[in-house]
Amino acid sequence: MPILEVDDIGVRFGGVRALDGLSFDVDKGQICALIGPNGAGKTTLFNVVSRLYKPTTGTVVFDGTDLLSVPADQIADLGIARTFQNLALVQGLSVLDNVKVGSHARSHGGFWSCALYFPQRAEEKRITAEAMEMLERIGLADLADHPCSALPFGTLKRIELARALASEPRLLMLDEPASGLTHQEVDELGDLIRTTTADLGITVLLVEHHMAMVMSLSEKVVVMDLGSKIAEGTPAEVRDDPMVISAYLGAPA
Amino acid sequence: MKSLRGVGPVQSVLWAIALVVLIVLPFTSAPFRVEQYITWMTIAVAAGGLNLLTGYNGQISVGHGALYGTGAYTVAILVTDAEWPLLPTVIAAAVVCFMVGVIIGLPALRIKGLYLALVTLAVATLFPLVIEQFSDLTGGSGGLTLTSEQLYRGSIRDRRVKWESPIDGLASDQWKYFIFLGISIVCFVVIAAIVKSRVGRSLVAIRDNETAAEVSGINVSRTKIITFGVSAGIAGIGGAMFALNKGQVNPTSFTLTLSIYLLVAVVLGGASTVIGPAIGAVIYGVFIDVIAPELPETLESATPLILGTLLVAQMLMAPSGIVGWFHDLTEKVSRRRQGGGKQDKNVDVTVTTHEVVAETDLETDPGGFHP
Amino acid sequence: MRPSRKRIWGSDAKSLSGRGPPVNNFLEILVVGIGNGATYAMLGLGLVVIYRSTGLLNFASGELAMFSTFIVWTFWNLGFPMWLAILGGMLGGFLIGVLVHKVAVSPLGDPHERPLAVVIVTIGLFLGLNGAAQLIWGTVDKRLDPWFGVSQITVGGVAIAWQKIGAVVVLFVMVLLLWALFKFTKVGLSMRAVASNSESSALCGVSVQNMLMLGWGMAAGIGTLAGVFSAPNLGLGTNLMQLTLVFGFAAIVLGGFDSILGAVVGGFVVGILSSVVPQYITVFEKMPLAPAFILILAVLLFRPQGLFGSKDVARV
Amino acid sequence: MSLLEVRDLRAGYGMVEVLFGLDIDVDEGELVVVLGANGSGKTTTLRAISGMVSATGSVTYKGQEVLGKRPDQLLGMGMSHVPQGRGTINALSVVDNLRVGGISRKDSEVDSDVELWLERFPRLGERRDQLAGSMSGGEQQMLAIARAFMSKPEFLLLDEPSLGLAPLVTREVFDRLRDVTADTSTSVLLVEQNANLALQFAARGYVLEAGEIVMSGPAEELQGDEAIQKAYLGI
Repeated sequence: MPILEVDDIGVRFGGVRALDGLSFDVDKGQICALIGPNGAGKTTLFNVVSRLYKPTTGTVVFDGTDLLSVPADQIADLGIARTFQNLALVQGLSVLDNVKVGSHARSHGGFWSCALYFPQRAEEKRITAEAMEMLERIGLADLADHPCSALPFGTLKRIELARALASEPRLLMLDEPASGLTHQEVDELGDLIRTTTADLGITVLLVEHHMAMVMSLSEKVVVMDLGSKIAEGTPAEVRDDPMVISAYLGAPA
Repeated sequence: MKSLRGVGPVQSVLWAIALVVLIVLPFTSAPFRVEQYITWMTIAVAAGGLNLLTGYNGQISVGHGALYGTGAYTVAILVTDAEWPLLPTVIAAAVVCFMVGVIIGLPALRIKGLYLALVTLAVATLFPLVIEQFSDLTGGSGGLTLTSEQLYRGSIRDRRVKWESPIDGLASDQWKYFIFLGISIVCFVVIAAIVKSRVGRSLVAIRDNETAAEVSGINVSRTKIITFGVSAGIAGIGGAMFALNKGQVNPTSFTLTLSIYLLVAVVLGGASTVIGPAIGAVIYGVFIDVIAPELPETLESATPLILGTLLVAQMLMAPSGIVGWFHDLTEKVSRRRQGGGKQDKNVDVTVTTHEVVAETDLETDPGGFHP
Repeated sequence: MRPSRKRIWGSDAKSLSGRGPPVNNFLEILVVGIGNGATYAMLGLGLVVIYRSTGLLNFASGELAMFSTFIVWTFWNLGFPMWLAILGGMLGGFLIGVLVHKVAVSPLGDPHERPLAVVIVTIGLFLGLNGAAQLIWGTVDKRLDPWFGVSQITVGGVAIAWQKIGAVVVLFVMVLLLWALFKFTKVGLSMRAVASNSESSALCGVSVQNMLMLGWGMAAGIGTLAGVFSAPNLGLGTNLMQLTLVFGFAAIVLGGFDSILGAVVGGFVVGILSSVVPQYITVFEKMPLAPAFILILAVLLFRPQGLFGSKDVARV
Repeated sequence: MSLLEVRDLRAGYGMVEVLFGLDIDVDEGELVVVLGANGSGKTTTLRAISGMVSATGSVTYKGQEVLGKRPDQLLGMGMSHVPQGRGTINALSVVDNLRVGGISRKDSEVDSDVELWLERFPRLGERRDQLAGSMSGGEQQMLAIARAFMSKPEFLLLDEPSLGLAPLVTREVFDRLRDVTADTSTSVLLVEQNANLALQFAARGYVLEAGEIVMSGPAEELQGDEAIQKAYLGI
């Protein structure tokens, strides 16, 4: 049963068509990869689903809810979390606090109750414990109080993943999680994504150039070029698709 | 990264000393000094409120002097015209300023950074003019004296408000000092509670990375507006304390200079640290009220020059303010003490291979901030 | 920084007596507004030049103008002819602007990353220049004669001071020079390139730091003229430009931070509004800035980049 | 001796190291490509060579040590850098962009050279007075390349020209690039993510992974290498 249904999405920037009638479904619990050349519109689609961009046409339905009618800040409440290609971490907060920002959508308390401090204490304790647990899961517990600036790129990528997971999402969108990592780190990250999301029953939408990771991780692959879908199927099907080879993978030399 | 959890031994000692000084101070100073201390407190509170907005949330306001002034006039009018008892007017000032702050903050949804600074600058410039314009209510350029009906020589008359000490041996200025110290501490405890809560995290998230905030489910617009309001409300409490301390208000007290003063206190002490603005306010106060009058006459008019030079120098050399500088220092010291040679080794390996760096980074204890 | 309200808030529009003035009075108030507007536009131009070359708003630009106007006064007081004194003041202002950029602004790094630091440093400069002027020239106001004399001509029953006409003419000459500089010269091209993309400009061999320094110097030089036209009315004191600066800011917010045309139009609109409206609407009597400010808020809400500003400039 | 010799180049931002000792050579007239994924340090490599980030090690150009020199000094020695994301000066017209490209030249032929490059890139010629910011990605990339040539470089550093471009447009950009570098006998150090395409144009290549060179050799050899195919060509 599909949990995310993308239907006929079109996005224009000035005269440029970034997305042009894109449609696909993702089933519940599935890991689905979006691949395609630079500029194919993969990140644009992410930005549509997380309501940072407004599409000119089409609909996005998540678990029965029309996402385009939901304000951007309530996307997280629905259980959608994402990471960014170039990271979106809060430099001025510690590693632990960054992860706790991720749990914003499922915690409570506005200015008034926070100002009085005590009503929030129990919840704050719970969130801290959960965030620490998440950091332990990804092996960064030692860095909890370290400032987020001045950490290696690969570490920051993992912190961002932890931030996204801290919101206990039902749909996790990962934008190039493997970029800038070594081969070994990529393998570790792949295992981490697979086990974590399987444990928690999370659906994953993945944009990635690292083909080895895409092929080993995903159950379904959607190939995009110039803002539209040119193929979809299992990794094996897509790999042998002549159209995919000519547009993206390239003919063997 | 100012630690919110756990206080190191150095910090505990400093807190204890500060507490003792705060208690002893009114007993060892002349009454006019005590009055100056209270003025510093009012500035500290208002700067603390401004810090919430400018330091933590990244919205620059050059107009908080106007909000401080609004708080002061609210108190003056309520006490003099509406005959309110003194302390409830402080709460009223906070509420009024909250609302005014929300209105001033509305443009902040469309504009940010330097643009917002400009709009708030205009607010600061307009404030004394608005006061003079509506002189029926505000007393115009003559100002207002806070009066209440008091028993005087056997009859009830309108007289300037006074702080009668209920405790024997505590002079009225000392009594006033402790009441305002109490209010100030409450304000800073509230600020600290906000800052270390989920709201505090959202403020910083909005400041540093609006996108990250948005996808984490933070309502950016609403948070910005309410922050403006809360910040204004706290600044209003500062202004209310000012009016109650001086017993009179006058438009010349709330010019652009005051707004600048508040901003300087925040930056000097350390923006986005809880206690920084208070330290900044005190240092500025000491400079203006204690040191500057002692300068030889030729140097007296050099005060703004010295201040300006110090400000530029501080921004270039220690942009995170006194508290930030102190944190860096204690961190360095505790690292050296704990790590010994390890720290130096880390610096060396940084340039050899990245795998080692990644590992040592993970092992490195960043200092005394662990729970 | 001891504001004397008389001097700061007084505008010469107020010397005209009576409320609900007759038509001729209206025209005279309008002329006063246009004259003031030209001054605001001049300071606004300085701000635009800095914004266009560095992307910064300079809170100290009023004090820079005040300082260099004192230099003009010093030369004039020594017996130099006014035009030479003004040239000397502009040169002095230019050098101070260059120095300010080199010592205080450029070490800050990318201003867009640290807007608070920019505000604080320019406020520090504001205080510092003010204090320096007090130290050098004292706290008693100096008298600077109007550049174009005190005489006036009467056109259709409306008296117009030559000084006002001079202000408008000088403004237009300046606009023309700036336009030609940005349009036709290699330096102007470099400055525009640096403002749009300093990294690429550096890669093309443009000396970015020199262009930024030039921008600060030019802005300070232009500001001198605003000071020279303000001083005869307001009295040359250390808070000469504090209110003019707010009007100048209002002008460029209205016109758009990056637009020369915007600074001029904005300057005139602000000047006219703040002279005319308080004469008819009593509530604004003591705060001539308010009508302009209300207009600006309205403009910002619907067109955050200002009337003539380009869109990507307003980082909304 | 090579035109450009990079030895043990190390660089980083703040506390984070990005490059860990690179060795790269470019011979005269050669087009050399550095391949690598996002974040592997490609851009930093170019920025370190052209003096935009501080680095240690050694970079000799025409036998002279140039590490620590500013971009404008390098331009004077004939080295020009086309930055990532095209780096057009968006508020200026096409013609003005080209004029800025020639701003360091002292000769009087700048204006006629502008016309020459507008002819060589006809798509730019059609848009001579349009603002650079309003053009399409491919046009901006060509403008950036043409602008770099305005300084009459002998050596070009080119940062990921395919970024954000459709494959067909990328091919057009590369074709143009090959033509003009051949015409002007300019050497090129190219950084690319699109390995498949870049290796068709380059003579030699290096593979950068997390700040280290893990492989290098002639383009055909790299194209045939199994590990490269697996990681970068997806075969």
